Amino acid sequence: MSDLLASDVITPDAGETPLLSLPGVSVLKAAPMTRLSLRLREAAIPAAGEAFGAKLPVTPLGAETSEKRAALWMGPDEWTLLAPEDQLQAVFDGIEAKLDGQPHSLTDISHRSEALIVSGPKASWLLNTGIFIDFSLEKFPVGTVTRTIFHKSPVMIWRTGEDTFVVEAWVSFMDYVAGILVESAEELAVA
Amino acid sequence: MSQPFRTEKGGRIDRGEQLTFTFDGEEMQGHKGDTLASALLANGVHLVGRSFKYHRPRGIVTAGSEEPNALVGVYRKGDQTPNLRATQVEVYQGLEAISQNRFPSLGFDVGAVNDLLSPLFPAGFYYKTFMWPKAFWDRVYEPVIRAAAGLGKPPKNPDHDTYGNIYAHCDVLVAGSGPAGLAAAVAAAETGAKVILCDEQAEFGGSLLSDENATIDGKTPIEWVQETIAKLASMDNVTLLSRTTAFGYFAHNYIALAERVTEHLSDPDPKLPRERLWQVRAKEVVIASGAIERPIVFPENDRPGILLADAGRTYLNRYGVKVGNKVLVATACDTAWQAAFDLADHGVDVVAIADLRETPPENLVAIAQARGIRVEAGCVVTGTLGRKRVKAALLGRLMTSGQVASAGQVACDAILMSGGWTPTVSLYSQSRGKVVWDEAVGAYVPGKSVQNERSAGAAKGLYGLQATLEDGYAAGEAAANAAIGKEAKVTYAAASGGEAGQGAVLGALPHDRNASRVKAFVDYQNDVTAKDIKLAAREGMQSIEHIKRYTTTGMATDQGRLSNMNALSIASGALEKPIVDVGLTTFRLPYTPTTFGLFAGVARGDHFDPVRKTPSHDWVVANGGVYEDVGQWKRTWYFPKSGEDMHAAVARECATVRKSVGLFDASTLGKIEVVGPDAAEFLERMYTNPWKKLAPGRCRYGLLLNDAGFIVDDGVIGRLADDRFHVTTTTGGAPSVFATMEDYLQTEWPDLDVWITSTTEQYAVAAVQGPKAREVIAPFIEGIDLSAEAFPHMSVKEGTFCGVPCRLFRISFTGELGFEINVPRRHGKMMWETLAGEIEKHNGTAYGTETMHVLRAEKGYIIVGQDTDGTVTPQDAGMTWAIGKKKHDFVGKRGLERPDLVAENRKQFVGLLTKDPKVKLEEGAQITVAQNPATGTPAEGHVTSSYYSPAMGRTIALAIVKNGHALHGKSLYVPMPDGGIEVEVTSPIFFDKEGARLNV
Amino acid sequence: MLLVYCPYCQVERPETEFSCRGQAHIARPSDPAEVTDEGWVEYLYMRDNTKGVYAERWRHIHGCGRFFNAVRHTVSDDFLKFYKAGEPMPDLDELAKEAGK
Amino acid sequence: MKRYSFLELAKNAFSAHQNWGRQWRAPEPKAEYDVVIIGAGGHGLATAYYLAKEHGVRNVAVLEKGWLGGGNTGRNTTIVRSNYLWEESAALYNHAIDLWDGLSQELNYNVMYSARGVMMLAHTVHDVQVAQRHIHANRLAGVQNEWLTPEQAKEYCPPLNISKDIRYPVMGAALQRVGGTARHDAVAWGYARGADDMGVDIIQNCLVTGIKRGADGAVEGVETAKGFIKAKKVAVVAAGNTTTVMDMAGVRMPLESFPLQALVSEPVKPAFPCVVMSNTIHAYISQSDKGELVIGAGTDQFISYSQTGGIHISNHTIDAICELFPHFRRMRMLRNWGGIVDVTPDRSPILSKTPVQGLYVNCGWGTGGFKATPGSGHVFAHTIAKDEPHPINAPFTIDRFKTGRLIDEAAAAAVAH
Repeated sequence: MSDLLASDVITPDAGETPLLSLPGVSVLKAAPMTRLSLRLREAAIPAAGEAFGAKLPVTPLGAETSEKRAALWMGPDEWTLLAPEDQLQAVFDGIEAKLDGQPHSLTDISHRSEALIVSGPKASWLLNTGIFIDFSLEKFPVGTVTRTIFHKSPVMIWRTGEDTFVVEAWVSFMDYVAGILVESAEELAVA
Repeated sequence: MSQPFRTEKGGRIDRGEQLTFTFDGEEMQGHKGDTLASALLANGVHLVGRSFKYHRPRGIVTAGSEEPNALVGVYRKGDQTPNLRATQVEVYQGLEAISQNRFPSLGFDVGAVNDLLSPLFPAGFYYKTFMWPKAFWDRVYEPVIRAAAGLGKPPKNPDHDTYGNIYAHCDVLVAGSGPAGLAAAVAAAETGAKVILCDEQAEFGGSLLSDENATIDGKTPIEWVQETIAKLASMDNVTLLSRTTAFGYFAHNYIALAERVTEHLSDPDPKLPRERLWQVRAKEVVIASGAIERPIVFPENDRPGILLADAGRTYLNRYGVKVGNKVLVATACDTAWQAAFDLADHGVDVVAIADLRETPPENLVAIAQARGIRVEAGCVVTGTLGRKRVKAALLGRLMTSGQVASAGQVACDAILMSGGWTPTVSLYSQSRGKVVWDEAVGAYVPGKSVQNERSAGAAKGLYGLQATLEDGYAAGEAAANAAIGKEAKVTYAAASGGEAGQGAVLGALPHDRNASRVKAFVDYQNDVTAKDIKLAAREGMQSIEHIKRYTTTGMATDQGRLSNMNALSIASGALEKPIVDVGLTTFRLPYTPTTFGLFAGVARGDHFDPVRKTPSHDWVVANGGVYEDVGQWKRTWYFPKSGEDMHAAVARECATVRKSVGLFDASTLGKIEVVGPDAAEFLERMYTNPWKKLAPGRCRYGLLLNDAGFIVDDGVIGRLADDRFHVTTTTGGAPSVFATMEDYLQTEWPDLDVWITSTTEQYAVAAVQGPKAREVIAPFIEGIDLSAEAFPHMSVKEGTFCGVPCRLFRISFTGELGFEINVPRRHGKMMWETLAGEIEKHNGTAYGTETMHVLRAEKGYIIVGQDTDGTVTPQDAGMTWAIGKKKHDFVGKRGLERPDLVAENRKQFVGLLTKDPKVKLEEGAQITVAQNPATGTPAEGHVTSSYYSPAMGRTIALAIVKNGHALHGKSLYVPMPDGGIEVEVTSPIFFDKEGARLNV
Repeated sequence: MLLVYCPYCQVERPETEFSCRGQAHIARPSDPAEVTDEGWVEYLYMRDNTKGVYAERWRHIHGCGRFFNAVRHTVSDDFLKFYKAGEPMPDLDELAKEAGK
Repeated sequence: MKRYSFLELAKNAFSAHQNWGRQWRAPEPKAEYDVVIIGAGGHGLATAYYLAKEHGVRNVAVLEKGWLGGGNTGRNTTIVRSNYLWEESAALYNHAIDLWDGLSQELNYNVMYSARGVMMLAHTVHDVQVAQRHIHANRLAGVQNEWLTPEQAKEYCPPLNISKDIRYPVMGAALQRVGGTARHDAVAWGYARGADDMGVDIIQNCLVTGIKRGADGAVEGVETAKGFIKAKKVAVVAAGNTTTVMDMAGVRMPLESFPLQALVSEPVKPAFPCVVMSNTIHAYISQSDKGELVIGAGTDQFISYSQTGGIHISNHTIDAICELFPHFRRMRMLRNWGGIVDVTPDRSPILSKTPVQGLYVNCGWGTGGFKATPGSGHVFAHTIAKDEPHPINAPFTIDRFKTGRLIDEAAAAAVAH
C-alpha cells in the first residue's frame, strides 16, 4: 500500500474482505469518503483551493493532494474533491463561505460512487481487459485521473502509484465492474 | 497402421511424444507439433470431406489457414466446433474430429448424387427454377436446399468456455512472422519501440519452418528463427503472440487480433479463456502476411491427393510427412521444383515434373535430371483419375496452335501443383487501401498506404529470401522511425538459397477433354468451375462482384484467397477485358473465420449489461418481490404474498395504499442538482413551466419537450435555495435528460452561471404514500414540521431521517398524502428497512411499479413513454396548464406552433370506461367509431394504459383519442378479434377529482 | 472504433468515450418566435450530410463531459482538426487541401 | 426474353449451358429519356420495372455509379416484414408484402421469398406494451402479426433461450408469419432483367455529376460520366448518397447517412428456422439458404460514407446474439461488411415529389429499405408517371418535417419510462 501515500483519503475498507488477492493483483474496496463535485469559473479557482486545503489542478487529468485532501481534475470547470468521510459538512461549509458571491456549484456526491483499489504488477493488465487506455507510465503517469469506460460501465480511474489504481464507479455499476475484474483476473491464478 | 507416411527423421514435430486422436471415430497416432492435417496425411488419409454443392470427395489442399476442403468438426467435452481447418487444428491427446457435409459416411455419401446431376446445377440455377408451383418454395424446395447446404453441424449446447479481452497499444504491430515479419520485428524492436509480433501459427517462422535448403547468416532457417525469437522474447518492449491472427484492420490503425489460448491443449485449465481478443491501437503496422500458392485450374483438379506444391513441401520438411509415394508435380512456377527435389531426397518417387512452360530454367532441369526425375516441359495435366484418392493423371502437350495433344497417363498417388503465388493483401485491403495490378508480379499488390501501415516481403509481391529479409528490416526500421522517431541500428542477416521463383499461370488451362463433361474447379469449397464463371459472363454479369455473387466464387470460408486470381483471369477472358478492368472484390474482415464468443467476451448473464440495483434490493428479494427490468435497473414490479398472483397482489397493494399506507422505492428516478445564480433561468428555458417565482422550499411538476414540441420527460423539481434546484426525471430518461441539459447549457447558453450534477445515485428514495404516510414517517424525521400548514403538498425541506441528512419532498404520484424521502444512498438500506418495519404497524404494504401505475392512472397522471410516445404535445396530453403562458421561449415552444401541432383532429389524452365494468381493455388496443370496423379503417386512437382499479371497483383505461377532449361522454369501440368493446370517453381523472386527499 | 482527441483533456481516447452529436455550428435561433416554419425545420432537421470534409459536434461524455467540435473526412473517417466549443468554424476547404483530400 | 423454368434448365444442360442469353444488356446511354432514374439498386430497378410495366413508360434509363444492386441492396440482411405501427407505414410495407408474394413468378426469376416468419422479442413490460400495440394496430390495418408467449416463441424458434436467468429474459414475442427473407441479389437481378426486357436501359459505371435545371427551374437532364443525358423527369433513388445527388439540384434533405454493419457466420446445417429481432438488446438474426447465420449489426454514431464500421458495433451485436442463443458462441464470423443508410428524423422514408418540377426522390429508408423494394418501386413509379403520389405514399412527403406531421416509428417504440 505504500503507493497510496499519494493520498491518505483513499484507504481500504477495513471491514471488507478483499475481492481479489492474487500474487499479481489485488482488488480491495475503499472505505467511504467525502466526495464533492465543484464547478466554477476560472477566477474562483485559487480561492476554492484555499478553502478546500488542496489546490485545484488546472492541468487536464491532474490531481493535487495534501493531507486528507485530494482535488481531482474532471473537466475544465469541474473538480472532484475528496476528504475523509466525517469532514463533509466542514469542507462543504468552508468552500461555500469562501466562494460566497462567486458563481459556483458545490454538490455532495459522496454516496454516488464507490471505489476499488486495484494494485499489483498485473493491475494495469487487469484494467486493460476492459479499458482502452494506454497505462504505460509515460502515457499515464502516477497521479493521472480520468473518467472512461470499463466494458459497458462508466468509471473513474486514478493512478495513485506505479502499480496502484483507484477505480470508481457509480454504486449501481459496482457489482458489474468488480464482478468482471474478478472474473478477468481468474486466469492469473493459473501457473 | 502406424503413420506409414511419416519420414524417418526431421521436421518440427516431437517424435518423442506420441498422441492419439480420432477421425470419424477411427483411432490414429500423431505427434506433438502435428496439425490434424499433417497427422492424417502421416496416416495416409487424404479424403477428409465432401464439397458444398456436388458432395465430391475432397482432400487436404494446403497447409495453412486458406484451406478450402479439409474442414472438420471438433468435439471437446460436449462442446462442438464446426468448420475448423484441419490444417490449423493442432493435435492433442484425445482430439476428436469428424468429417462434415456427408451422410451417412465420408466414404459413402448419398449427396454425391448431386455430382451426377451436376449438368442441371450450373451457376445460379436456383434463380431459374423452383418457382412452380408457387407454394412449393417454402414447403419443399427451400427446406431441401437448406438441408443440403451448409457445411458442419451447428453446435448443439451452450458453450462452456470463456473468452478474454485485452486492449493494447504499441508503436509497431507486425502481422506475420515469416522472414519479412521477423526482420521487421527485430529492426523495430532494436529502436526501443513497443512491438507486438503476431502469427496465426503455433510456431513463429512462417515459410522458414519448411525450408531445409537455405541458410541465413550461415545457419539453417530454423536455427535463425529460434535465435531471433529468443532475442525478441528477451526484450521488454516486445510482445510475442503465436496462435494469434490479425483478423481485422479498422479505422485509425486499430487492429483486432484473435489469440487461441487453449484450443491446442489436451486438458486446458478452465480458468483460462479459450480465446482472447486483442484490440490494438498501433502507431504503425507492418503487414508481413506473405503469399499463398495458387492452384492450377485443370480438369478434375479436386481429387484427394492433389495439393499445392508448397503444402507438400511443408508437410515434408516441417511435419515429416510424405504426401504420397508416387508424386506428380504439375507447375508453372520454379518454386514447385524445389518441392519435387525435397521429396525425391526423402526417397519419394517423383514420377514427373510437368511444367507448362516450354523451357523451364535449365538449372532446375539439370537438378531434376541428376535426381533421375522425368521432366515434361510444355506439359499440362488434362485430367485425373481416382474417386477417393487420385491414382493417375492425364498429361497433355501444349501445341503452338494453342491446342493440347494427349501425352499419356501417369500413375501417381499425389499431385503437387503450383500456379505461382498470390500476395496476401487482405489486411491491406481491410485498411481501406486500394490494391494495384502489378504486371511484373502478375498479381494485385498493395498500393498507396491509406493508414499508417506498410506491407513487407511476399505480402507485396516481393519474393526470394534475401529480398524478403531486407524488405522486412527496412519496413521495421521505417515503421519504428515513423512511430517514435528513432533510427534502427540493426545488422541485416544475409541469406543464401530460397531464391525467388519465376513463372506463373492464371486461369483455366487448356485441355483436350470434352469441355461440357469435365469440371475444372476454381473455388473448391463452393464447387465453382471455370464453366460457371464463363456462364455468368455469358449471362451479362460484367462486374466481378456480379460474377462472384452469381457463381459464389470467392464466397467460401477462405474468402477466395485461393480462387480469386484464377476466377478473375477466367472472367477476364470471358469478358474479353484486361484483368484490371474486370475489377476486384473487396477482402472483408475477418481475415479468417473468428469465433463469436471472442467478440462477445465477458458479456453474458449479469455481465451482459450492468444490473443496477437499489438499496432495497436485499429486502425485496427476502420478501418475495418480483422484479421487472427498466433499462438497466431492477425495479420491484409487485410484492406477492403467498398464494397471490400478480392481479391479487396489485389489487391488495392498491387498496392498502388508499386505505392506509404504502412504501415504494423511487431510487431509480433520475436526479439532477441544478446549481448556480442562473439556475432558475436555466430551468425556465428548459421546461415548459415557469420557475423564477417558485419559492425555495416549494416544488413544481416540470414538463420537458424537445425542440420539435413533443413531450420527452417529466418530473418534480424542488427549489432548495435561490440558486439550487433538485430536479427529478423519469428512470429511463435520466441519462438523456442530463445530456440534453448539458447540450443546451454548453453550446447554446454558455453564458449562464449554472451547472448540473447527476445525483441519481447520491440518494436513495423512499416514497411513503397513503392517508397514514405522515404518521409513518413522523417518528424518524427531525428538523421538519410535517403539519399540513407548515409543510403543504408540493413542499421540500432538508432535515434528518434517523439522524442522517435527508431531503423530504411532500409530493404524490398516487393522489394520496405522500412523501418522498431522499437520504444519502449508503443509508438507503437502513431507511427502507426502517420504513418497511413501520408501515407494518399501520397495516401498510410495500408496493411495486405496477401498483404505482394503477394508482397514478386512477388520478389521470401520465407516464411518459407509456401514455405518450414521442408524438404527443402538452396540449394533446391535456397539460396546457403546465405551460408558462408568459414565457417568450422554452425548448419546444416554437415547435409547438407548427401547423400540424396546432391542427384539428389531434389525438388527445382521455379516460375510457368500458360499458361492462369487468372488462379490462388490452393496452395498445385500437379505438374506432364503428363497433366492427372494416379492415383498413384508420384508428381514432389507442389504449395507452389499462387496469383494474380497486378504488373505482371497476376497470379503467387511459387512451389517446382523436379530438378526445371534445368527446367526453361519447361512446367509441375497441375492436378485438371477437368483437368490438364499447367504451365511454371520460376525463382521465377517475378518482378524487378535486384532489382533496392530497391536501390533508 | 475511431480515435478521438479531446481538446479539453488533451488526450486521444477511443470513440466509445464520446458521443457524436451531428453537424456542428447549427445554432438554435436566438429568438425562435421570429423564425418561420422553414427556418425551424432547417434548424431541427436539415443537415449538410457532406460526403467529404465535415464539421461535427462531439461530447466527451465519458470523460470531461465537454462538447467540442471536430472536422472529419466522412469517406476516410480521418480527423483533420479538433477545436473547442465556441471557436469559429475553420475553413473546411483549406483543411481539405492541407490533408490532400 | 427466354423464360426460365426447370424444363429450360434441363434443355440447356444438353447444350452445356452455352445458349443462355444475357439477363440484361449493357447499352450506351441514349441522348434523351422520358425518365432517368439515378441509382440501380433494388428500389431504382423496381421503379423502372413498374414504370415500364404498369405505366407504359419505357424510354427509361437507370444510371448506376458502380454495378447494379451493389449498394445496400447487395449488403443488407434481407428481412421482409410489414408489422409497422403507423397506418401509413403498415400500408406501405404491406403493399410490398403483397407484391413479394408472387414476385418470383411475376419476374420469372426466383427471388426466394421465404415467408418463414419474423419474430420480434419483448424483454420488458414496456416492450410487451409496444408489441401489443403493434399487434392491435396491425390487426385493424389488415397486417398479420400475433403475440407469442415465451414458450410459443421457443417452439417456433427452438434455439431461443427463454430461461429466466439471462440478463433480459424473453417475455414474449410478436410474430409476423408472412415476414421472412428473400435473396437480395436476385431481387435486383430479377427487376433488372424484367425492366431491360421492356426496353429500359440500365447503364452501369455511370456516375451522375450534375442535375441540370432550366430557366423555369424544372429539370432538363443529368450530367454523367458518359456525357449529358436529357430527361423529362429525374428520379433520385440513391440511398446513402441521396444528399450528395440532391445537392446537385439544390434541394436540401433532412437526411443523415450512417454506416450500418452486417455479418455472416460460416455456413452450417439448418440451425435457425425463422428471423428473430430484438430491439431492446439489439439482435437481428436469420439463417440463409446457404447455411450462414445472417446477423444485422447497428449503425455507428457518426455519419460516414466509408462502408465500414467499428468493431464495438459487432461486439455488441454478437454479445446479444450469444445471450439469446448461447450455443452460437462457438460459431464463427465469416464476413463483416458495411453499407450506408440514409436516415430521416422520423425514421420513415421519403417518397415524394420535390420542390423542383420533374424531380422525384425516394430515400430515407434507414436500416429497413430492402423489405419495401417491390412496394416502394411500385408506388414511386406511379408518382413519377402521374406526377402525383399514389395514395399509399402520399403521407411520405418531405414537407411533413416542416408541418410536424411525422410518421415516427422510432418514437413510438423507443422511449422508456
